[in-house]
Amino acid sequence: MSLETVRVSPGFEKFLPKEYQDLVEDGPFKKERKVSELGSFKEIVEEHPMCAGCAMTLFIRVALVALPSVENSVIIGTAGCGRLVLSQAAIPFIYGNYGDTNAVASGLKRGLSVRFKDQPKDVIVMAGDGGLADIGFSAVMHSWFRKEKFTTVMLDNEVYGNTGGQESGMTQKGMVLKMAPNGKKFEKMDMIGLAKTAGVAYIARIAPTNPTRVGTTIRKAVLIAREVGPTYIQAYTSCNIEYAIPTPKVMDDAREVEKDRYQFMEYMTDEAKAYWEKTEADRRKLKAPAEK
Amino acid sequence: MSEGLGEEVKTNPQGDVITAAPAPPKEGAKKGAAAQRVVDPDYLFLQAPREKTFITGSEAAKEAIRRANVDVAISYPITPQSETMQQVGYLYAEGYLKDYYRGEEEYGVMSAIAGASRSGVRCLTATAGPGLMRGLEVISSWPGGRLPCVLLIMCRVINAPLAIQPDNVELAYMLNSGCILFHGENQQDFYDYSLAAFMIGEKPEVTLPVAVAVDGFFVTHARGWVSLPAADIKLPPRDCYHEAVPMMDNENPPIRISRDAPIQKSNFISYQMHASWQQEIWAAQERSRKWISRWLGGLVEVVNPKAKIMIVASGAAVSQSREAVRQAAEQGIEVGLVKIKSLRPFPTQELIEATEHAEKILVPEFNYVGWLAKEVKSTVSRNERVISGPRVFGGMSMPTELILEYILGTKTR
Amino acid sequence: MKSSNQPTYQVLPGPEGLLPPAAAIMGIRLPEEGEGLVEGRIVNEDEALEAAAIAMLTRKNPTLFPGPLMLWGWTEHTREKAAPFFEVAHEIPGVRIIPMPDYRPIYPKIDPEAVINPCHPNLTIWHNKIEACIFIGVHCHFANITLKMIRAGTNCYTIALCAEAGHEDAMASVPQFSAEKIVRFRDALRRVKKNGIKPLYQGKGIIPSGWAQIAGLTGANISKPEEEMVTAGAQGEFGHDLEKGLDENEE
Amino acid sequence: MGAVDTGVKRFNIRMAGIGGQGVVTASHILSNGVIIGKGESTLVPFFGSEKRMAPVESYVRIASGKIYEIGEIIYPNIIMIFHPQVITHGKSYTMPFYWGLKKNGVVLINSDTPVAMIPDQERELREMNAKVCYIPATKLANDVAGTDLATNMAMCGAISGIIQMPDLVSLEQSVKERFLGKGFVVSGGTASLDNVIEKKFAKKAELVSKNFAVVKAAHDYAIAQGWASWQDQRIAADVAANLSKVGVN
Repeated sequence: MSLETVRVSPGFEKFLPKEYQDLVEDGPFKKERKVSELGSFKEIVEEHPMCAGCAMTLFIRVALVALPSVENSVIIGTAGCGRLVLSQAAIPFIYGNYGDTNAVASGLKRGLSVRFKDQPKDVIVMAGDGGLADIGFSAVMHSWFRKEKFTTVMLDNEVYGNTGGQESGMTQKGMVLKMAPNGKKFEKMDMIGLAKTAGVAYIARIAPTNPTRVGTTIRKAVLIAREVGPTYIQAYTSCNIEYAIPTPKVMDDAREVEKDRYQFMEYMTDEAKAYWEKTEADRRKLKAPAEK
Repeated sequence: MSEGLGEEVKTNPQGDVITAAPAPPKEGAKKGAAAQRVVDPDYLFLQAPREKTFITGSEAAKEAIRRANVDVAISYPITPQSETMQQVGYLYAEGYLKDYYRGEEEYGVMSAIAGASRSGVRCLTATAGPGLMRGLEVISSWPGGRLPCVLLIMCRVINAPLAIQPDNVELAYMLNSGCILFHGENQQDFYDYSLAAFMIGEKPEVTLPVAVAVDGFFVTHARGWVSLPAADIKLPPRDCYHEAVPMMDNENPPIRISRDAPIQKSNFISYQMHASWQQEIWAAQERSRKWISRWLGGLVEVVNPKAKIMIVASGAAVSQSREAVRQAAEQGIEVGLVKIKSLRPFPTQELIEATEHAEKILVPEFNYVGWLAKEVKSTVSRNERVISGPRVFGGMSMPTELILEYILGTKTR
Repeated sequence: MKSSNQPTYQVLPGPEGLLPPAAAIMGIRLPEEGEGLVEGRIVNEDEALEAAAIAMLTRKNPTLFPGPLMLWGWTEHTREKAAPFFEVAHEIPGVRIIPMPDYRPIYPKIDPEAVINPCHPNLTIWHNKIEACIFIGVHCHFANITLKMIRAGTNCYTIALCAEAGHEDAMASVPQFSAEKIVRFRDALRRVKKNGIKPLYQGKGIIPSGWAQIAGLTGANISKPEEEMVTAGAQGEFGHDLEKGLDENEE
Repeated sequence: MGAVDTGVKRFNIRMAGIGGQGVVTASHILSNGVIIGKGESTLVPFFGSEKRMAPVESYVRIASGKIYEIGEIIYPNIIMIFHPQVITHGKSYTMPFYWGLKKNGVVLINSDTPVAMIPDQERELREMNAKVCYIPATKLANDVAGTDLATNMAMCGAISGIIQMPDLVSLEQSVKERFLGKGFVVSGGTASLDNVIEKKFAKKAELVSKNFAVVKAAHDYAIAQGWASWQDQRIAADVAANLSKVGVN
């Protein structure tokens, strides 16, 4: 049903601007696209105003390719750099109030579940560290405790980038930033530990050094959220402006930080593990005859 | 946002009208929900035969929700609202609603309502006083989001020191939120306004949230006569693809929806888009007048229209004024009354017409700031005729004798 | 309130000023089924259709703005409307079709010949010197904010053919606009021509607009734009220069 | 267009007692009895915590016509005192206990003997031309039903004897509905009190009949005292008092 919304009404094809024609003909709708194909098809992200060389932008582009069902997904963001890209994507994007993402997602997901009983709808929150760990903290934690079935992706640049570089709860201790003139006084918040405590079904920590792995992580998180419970991805997406990372060095920084304190880490509850193993087995079974 | 009660307290603070023990859903109750049939709103509001019952305001709200075909309700306790959303919870347990939960606090609840409304379902919440204040950031964003949800408000003190008593100063904040705002006088209004709110807000040319306020305790916890139609009829479901904006369900075009478009360009014309957007919200309010008139019998009710002294009031102050009108009549003084049902949209023209002849216009209110008096003064001509009072606040009752003193001119402030 | 008396406010082509009021606030009421609005007055449907037809035939650079609910064939109902839409287009000599495919704030700049956007609709109106246009298939909220901005800053005669309750801020509007009513509008175009309205432009066919269309992707019967069309519209009537404002992304 | 009734009989009652006496229950029974008798009545229970032995207030409006106004009654014309300690120990939210009483009103006090008041209070009551009635409600409850828990029933019976609303038949029905149910909603605290009462009475029906016997005994007591004649003398005076209060005649 939902693919009908990317079907052009008869006769209007030639009147659509080229970017829309490309999206219809060569986007990820008619054919599932892989992360490795990036660059060879029309992405759902249109031109955007993000800084050149921004790691967050790369992460979001990859994440959007990896969505298991882009035509059944809705993304929720809040104030922050990320929404500048997300609002340009061919996917419904809710840009609400400050720190409301996980509460909005709870209501949205429940409403969609009421309306579409046979068609899973994937709700994905993509917001910054400030939006999720600081101002949106209560809504995030409660959505986890309530076991709301959607994915939360933290675009962790360890700073309030969009307001000009203030300390956030996810900033490393000791960092000198705006509003932390003598350096941050307390540790980076352990959102992953909190997610475990709250019973989040799938948790991952990741840096954008390996696009394929970003893709599989996103896919896994969205599918587990669909069937099992809340999922959380904490992604290191550096701010090259506020942390003065030279544009060509952005990926070097990502690799360094990954090695130092942002190693890839995955955690699943038993229920999530059982579901994922079954899903993978089913997929292999489905694929098997075709490979013969 | 509820009060902690001492351990020794065995009863609810409001006396024994409150239900303390949950009534387990009765067998066969599910049948009640399943047996409901959809009827035309005109039939449900205007034509269906009704029977009188003597119930509390909270129960009246419950009866409205029972017939409202609500999909999702989200609750959070706060006195004196809790009773209502508990009752809605029982309705959910009985199958009248499809989803229901207790949210984390009002900011979270109002946000979740925003999410649910964007998904295309009919949704409801309720709050009171401090809870409304906490949720106000989100509530003020609902109209711009064109979210036709329904919010019930049971007015309560918001100022320090903390108190649970009725005082409706919170409506002063709601007046500028962009939400449609009704102010019910009694239990009957709470039923009628709450039910009609869904249909008015969901009209395509309106597509706005509707808040239905009553004064806490006076209406919520006291019993009054309410005429109800049969329980086996309900409103048609929300028709979300016939509203002012697309749904965020990825089932309707356009595929690129940033419905709450951030203002991304820095020139006057993109700010003008925001300006035009705001104008559109207030224009949508204007379009609701037709439906308020049709289903609630107008934005005002006028008693003794020719009287030289006119009272203008909303909410519980209307009840007090009716008794003052009666007492004045006993003394041979004719006093008229304009009951304002809808604060937003405001009945500007109606009020001008109803008070044009009056020599004195009294505005009794249950709040310190006198927000209604300010509205009235900025609406009527020769506004030196307006006496802003009497007013009580902090949960006090308004003795009808006080209004009488204003009528007789023995008191003016 | 009974609105038996027609309000004094008139909804006329602008430019009306920086921030004109919403017509609804000025007392303009929406028409019922079978009626239409012309410049804020309730008239019968045929009268409204004819007023719209005359504007599209006699004003400069008439343009159709199909919105998402027209462009995307997401329901049978939408797809049904496509054929009569083009029949209407072919009755208006020199018409352009410029879509409004979505409502996002397009970044970094729009191609005003290819697209119209509710965040800054006047860029398209000004650039193409459009003096009559029809919005069809635009969600009411976005249509309304767009119509007000156009009335504020341009001299464009706006027509809203609405599937719902209609639009006070358009100079002409007809509610409940079904496929059948699109056909009625085509007939109205034919009728006014037969009754002596002389179209401003000659010939038949849709003027290409936007690089996609101009690049030959269109199979439409292209008639060369007349000289007059390119220079149409007195310069002074088109609003304001763009100004630089605050940091665009700060929140 | 709405209409306003005039010329209705109207009693605004303030009840004061102490937690556990069933003051709020009494207001329900009285109010519901009036409605059963085709009158109009509304009640406002005191919005506060009802701890055992703490002061409790409840307000009932009774009328032969429509009642519009809401909220606590600040200027009652009838005050019911369920326990002498309200006066003697100041267990009251209203001090003195008759504050706000309109001229020519009634004060019904549960006490076997007149309560000793300070001279000023006696004088003020006299100046207000208040009719003070003492009813041995607790004694009647013990004598007739064998429990002081029926004190509130005696108070209901006595007041109906004084103001003739509700009539005894309606009041009996109201007592039945209170104990046999008709969707009567009670608080947890009240429910546990009911259990105590039920232990004392073997059967619910007996409970109703004993309670009503107390109601009737108190009603008859009030009639025997001639308190009912208060009405004839007072209604006109009451209206006059209202007029003087607002300063016109």
